Amino acid sequence: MIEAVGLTKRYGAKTAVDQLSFQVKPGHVTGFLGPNGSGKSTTMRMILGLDRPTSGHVTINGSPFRELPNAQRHVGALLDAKAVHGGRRARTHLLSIAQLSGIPEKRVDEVLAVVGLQDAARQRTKGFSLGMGQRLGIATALLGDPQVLLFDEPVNGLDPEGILWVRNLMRRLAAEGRTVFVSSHLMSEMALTADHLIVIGRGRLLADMGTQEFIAHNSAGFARVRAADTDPDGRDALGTALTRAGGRVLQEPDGALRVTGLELPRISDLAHAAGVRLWELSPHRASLEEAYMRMTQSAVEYTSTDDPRAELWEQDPLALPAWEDEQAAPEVPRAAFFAPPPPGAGGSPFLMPSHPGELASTAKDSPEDTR
Amino acid sequence: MAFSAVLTSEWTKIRTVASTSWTLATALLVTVAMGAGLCAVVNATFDTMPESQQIAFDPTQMSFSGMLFGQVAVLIFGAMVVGSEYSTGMIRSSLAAVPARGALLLGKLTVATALALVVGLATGFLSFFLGQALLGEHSTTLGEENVLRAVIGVGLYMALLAVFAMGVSMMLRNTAAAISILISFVLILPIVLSLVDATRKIAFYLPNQAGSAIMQTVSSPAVTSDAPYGPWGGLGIMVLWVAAAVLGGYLVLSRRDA
Amino acid sequence: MTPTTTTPDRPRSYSSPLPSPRPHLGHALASEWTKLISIRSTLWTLGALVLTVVGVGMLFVSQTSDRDYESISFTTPALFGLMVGQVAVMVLGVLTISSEHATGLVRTTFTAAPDRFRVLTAKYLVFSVTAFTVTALSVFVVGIAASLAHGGAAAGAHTADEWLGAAAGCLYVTLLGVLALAIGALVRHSAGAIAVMLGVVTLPPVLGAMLIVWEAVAPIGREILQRNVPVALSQLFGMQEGGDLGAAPSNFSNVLILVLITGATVAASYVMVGRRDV
Amino acid sequence: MIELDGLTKRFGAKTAVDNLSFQVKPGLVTGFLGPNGAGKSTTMRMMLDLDNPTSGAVRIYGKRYRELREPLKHVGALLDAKAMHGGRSAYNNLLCLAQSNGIPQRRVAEVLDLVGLAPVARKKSKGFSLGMGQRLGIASALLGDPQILMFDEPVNGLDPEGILWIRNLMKGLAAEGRTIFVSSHLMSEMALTADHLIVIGQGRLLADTSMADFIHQNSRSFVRMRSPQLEQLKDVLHEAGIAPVGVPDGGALEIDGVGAEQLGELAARHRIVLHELSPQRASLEEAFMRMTADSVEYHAHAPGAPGAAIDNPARPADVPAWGAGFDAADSTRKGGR
Repeated sequence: MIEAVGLTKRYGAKTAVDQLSFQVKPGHVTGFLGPNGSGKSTTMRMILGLDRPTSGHVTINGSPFRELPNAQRHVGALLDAKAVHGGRRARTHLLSIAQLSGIPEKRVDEVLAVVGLQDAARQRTKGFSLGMGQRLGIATALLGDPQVLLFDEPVNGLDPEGILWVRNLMRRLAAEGRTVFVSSHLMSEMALTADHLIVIGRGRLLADMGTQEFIAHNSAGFARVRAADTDPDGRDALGTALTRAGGRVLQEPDGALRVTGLELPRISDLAHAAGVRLWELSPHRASLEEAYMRMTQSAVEYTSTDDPRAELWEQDPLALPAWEDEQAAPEVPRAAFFAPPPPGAGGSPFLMPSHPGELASTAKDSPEDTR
Repeated sequence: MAFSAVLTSEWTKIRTVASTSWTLATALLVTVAMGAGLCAVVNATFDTMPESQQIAFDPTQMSFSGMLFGQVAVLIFGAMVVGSEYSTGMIRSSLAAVPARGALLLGKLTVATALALVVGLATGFLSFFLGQALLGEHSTTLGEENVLRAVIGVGLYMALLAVFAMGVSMMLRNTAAAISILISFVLILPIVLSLVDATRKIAFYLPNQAGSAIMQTVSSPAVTSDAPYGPWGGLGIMVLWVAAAVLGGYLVLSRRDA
Repeated sequence: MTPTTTTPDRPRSYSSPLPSPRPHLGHALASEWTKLISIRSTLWTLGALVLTVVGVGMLFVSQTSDRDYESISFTTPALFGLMVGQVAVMVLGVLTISSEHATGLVRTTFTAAPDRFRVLTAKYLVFSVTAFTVTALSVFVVGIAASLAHGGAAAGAHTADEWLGAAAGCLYVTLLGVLALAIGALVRHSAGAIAVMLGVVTLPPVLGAMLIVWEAVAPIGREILQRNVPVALSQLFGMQEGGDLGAAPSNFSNVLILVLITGATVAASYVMVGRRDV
Repeated sequence: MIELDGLTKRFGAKTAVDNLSFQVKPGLVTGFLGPNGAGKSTTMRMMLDLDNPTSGAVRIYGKRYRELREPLKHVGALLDAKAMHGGRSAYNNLLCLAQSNGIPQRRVAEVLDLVGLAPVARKKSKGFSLGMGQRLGIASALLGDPQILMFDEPVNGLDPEGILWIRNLMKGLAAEGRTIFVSSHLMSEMALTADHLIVIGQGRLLADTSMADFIHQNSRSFVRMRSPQLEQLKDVLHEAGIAPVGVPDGGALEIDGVGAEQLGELAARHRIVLHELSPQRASLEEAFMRMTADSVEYHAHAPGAPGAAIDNPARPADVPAWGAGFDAADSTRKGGR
């Protein structure tokens, strides 16, 4: 159990973490989300007693981290996979950390096997890839077989096999009754791993709720419907029927319709009533990524001049207001990718031809869809 | 790729890190201040010195005696210029931008050497004029024989020392190791070697021992009888050392995986 | 991994079968020892120390005759190598802590052991015992070689005091290393801390020579000239220097001064390490 | 265009890259996949001539990297986000790279603006978080506005906003006719970004195919059906000789080997109301894991082996909602080539 009360950290005039209060309960994987620079790492460092809060406090199982009798046996943490002396071998690195808290040496070999590094145990960590470093970091966190685990971006650099393993590992650790607190930027991963989410932005708490609840609150799912291709009027008829029934209909590039605001059985019934045969009727859950983006919209610190959110908001060009057969109207064409365009160079700075088409001339044949 | 572009780039690199200014400023200030201090000491105690020392007294070299410590800062400067590329990983970006190893090395050496030479010359002239002013009646002037050579020699010496440090760091690819080895090599090894007769001759051929001959102006038997070379010969020996270090650095840079 | 165990009062809490001793200094000592012996820079620096002390010392022994030892002690040959070797001890001292900061390992360490003083104390202890042992061993190898090779009648009388002096000399070098470690803990940057330590060793003689000029500060200059590192070390190894500066200070006072300086810096390092964000 | 010809790298007895030959073509985002330790990073480092190959060669438009004049104008690479001098400001770090290749100074501010680092351009890069470091690395790759861009794990440490941005950036750059070569471990990202895949395992080439072919060949796809008239549906399917392969939860059927179109027609003909008729495509992740199962180097020993999860039939439903959109985009693009 981790409990933060009014946690605040200021660096000079900048407030990195602002009056943060939350609880992380045992038996769950709790995800910790927020844009870059929102104070996640600082919060984790304060939980671990590495940074001193300007005000407020955070306790682990009731006592501040630095007062835990045997910290490593209570709390394991992965903060920075590369925080290893490169000249040391993996096993001796773990051994030196284990000895610090009187953890038996055989536990070192145990955790090396758990993370799959037993063959690399005698290598110097300088030659480790990011993924191997990450595994070593996870091994360090598991050394004390602790009740509370903190992971900062645990899947960074791991291959799919490793990602899957971390996902299962975290779920199992939580199922054993441990408190698992994970920060990650990979929403698809978080959606699969975390039961509960704590979201912060600009150092403030934005949400503290279950993952499903979070998605439901912050976004809407949709249905993908495709009429039979053999029935040329089917799509228009279906679109009209769905729109009349109060659904919001957008067209996807392959001709299918994206419907929001109507349940699947209802769509089925409407299609049936309109005499349209369906070749596809699939539900799409909204993704955590989308939900997260909507929530943290105003709290992003480093924004490109080329706003990626355009993809999320500019779905309307897909709509077919008059049911004209306008093939998947392409989004606003991106003439020069680099915004702002350099002055006096015709939109392209150096080597690039002024228009993409000049290079990939054949690409003009098909409506290029930058989505 | 135009070599001038590499030079511009290296100049930006060198002027935008803090270590450059503090190492070179330390080199200048320490050398000038200590030289001035010792000149003042000597001026006050000249009459009490033994006659042999009075005869062999070299007012020019005396004003450069702060170089003993200033050179440490020059070594650290050279080691940091190269070592920080490795410790930060910048070397990979640099090599991706300038894949020709020779050009990169040459660019870096040219810029850093030129900078060290300029600072060295400034150090030489400042130390000289300040030192001579404090030496009072025992002072000399630029017009005297060999004096201008010695003052310019300070610049050459500092520049060569910086190149030497860069070559060694390029071979070791580690700042801390390079600094420790360079300082032991330059400051402590000569002292140790000259303690024993058998090794005293070896000490003459160490880079800084040989190179510092350029800063002497008085060639009385009392001073130079030991050294088997003149000022330019000494500098030549130092140049050989420097060339060896740079060659070693180039080989490491071009052969080893970055 | 272990299966779930449930306790009645905390229904969903995990407890581990591993022993959970209250960690003490002994654990930290074992940890620091593992850290020290598992990196190559330890081998390099200590190897350089042994090589210079024994190598230069043996060279000196081979170049001297029995009569030379009338005025110096048998341990004096080790001094010349140690003048270089002390740099290696200081570098190792700095690296012991600064490499943790450079790599970020310090965060892992302090996460595993939030009682930072325990870790720091272990670092000081492990480093100083190692440095002293290696220094003393190489010094005594040279000393014994000298006494065996030149122990004839012409060498005059030698007492056990010179061996004690050499031991004190090794302690002196070790203290310099501890000072380097403390400065490393304060500065947290390898190159910076090494530069500071080299300044501490090499600057005072020159500073003293400058201060001695002015009447007002001449006594201070004289003190510094007599008490700086190279002079103190020479004295401990049986090389009496100076004379025109007046009576040399005792070995005891030389060591005491370094003990005080090192102690103050070490104390500062405890305060800073305890207080700082890492 | 990047060509690898028999590229081999040995470290002592260990062969990291083994006789690798392939081409990376312009106009596409080419994904570079492989398990940890497969030799991806080594290959990319050899492409930039940072490591010397034991044998074989890499040619960039027919030239070795070292022979390129002003290489940043031809090849931009993000290998290691932290490959910058921490004591230098972000702006100056880029400036010295730009100057070495004769790139005008205003371009530095431009790319910093593009990656969103303009507010911290004058700050020392030492204090940057992983995500900011990554953005700085991407800025350095874009500096020369090069024809070829190489990214090693570009989304590492980026927040979702940044991930979305780099995804669009890479597609946009490829659409302009550039050669984009990206390695990543995040299959969900790759599925959304890459058109073509090169897969290696233990240093050897395992696959060099288009994304759609790769998924098609290395995974199963099926159609899920849900209906209030489940029993009737089962009978109809049975009559048509179609056997459902799996029934994961109460109301759904999974059918392998028959298209959704046919099933839709079948249901319509028999007047069966469907509440779901969704073609499920296996994810790239699944396809990748099947292909590389033998060449994974660091196997974790933990209960619940990954294989078990791969075969879990519920998994394909976890494909992000935009997966379908990708398939469509991919086929359009291929058609245009």
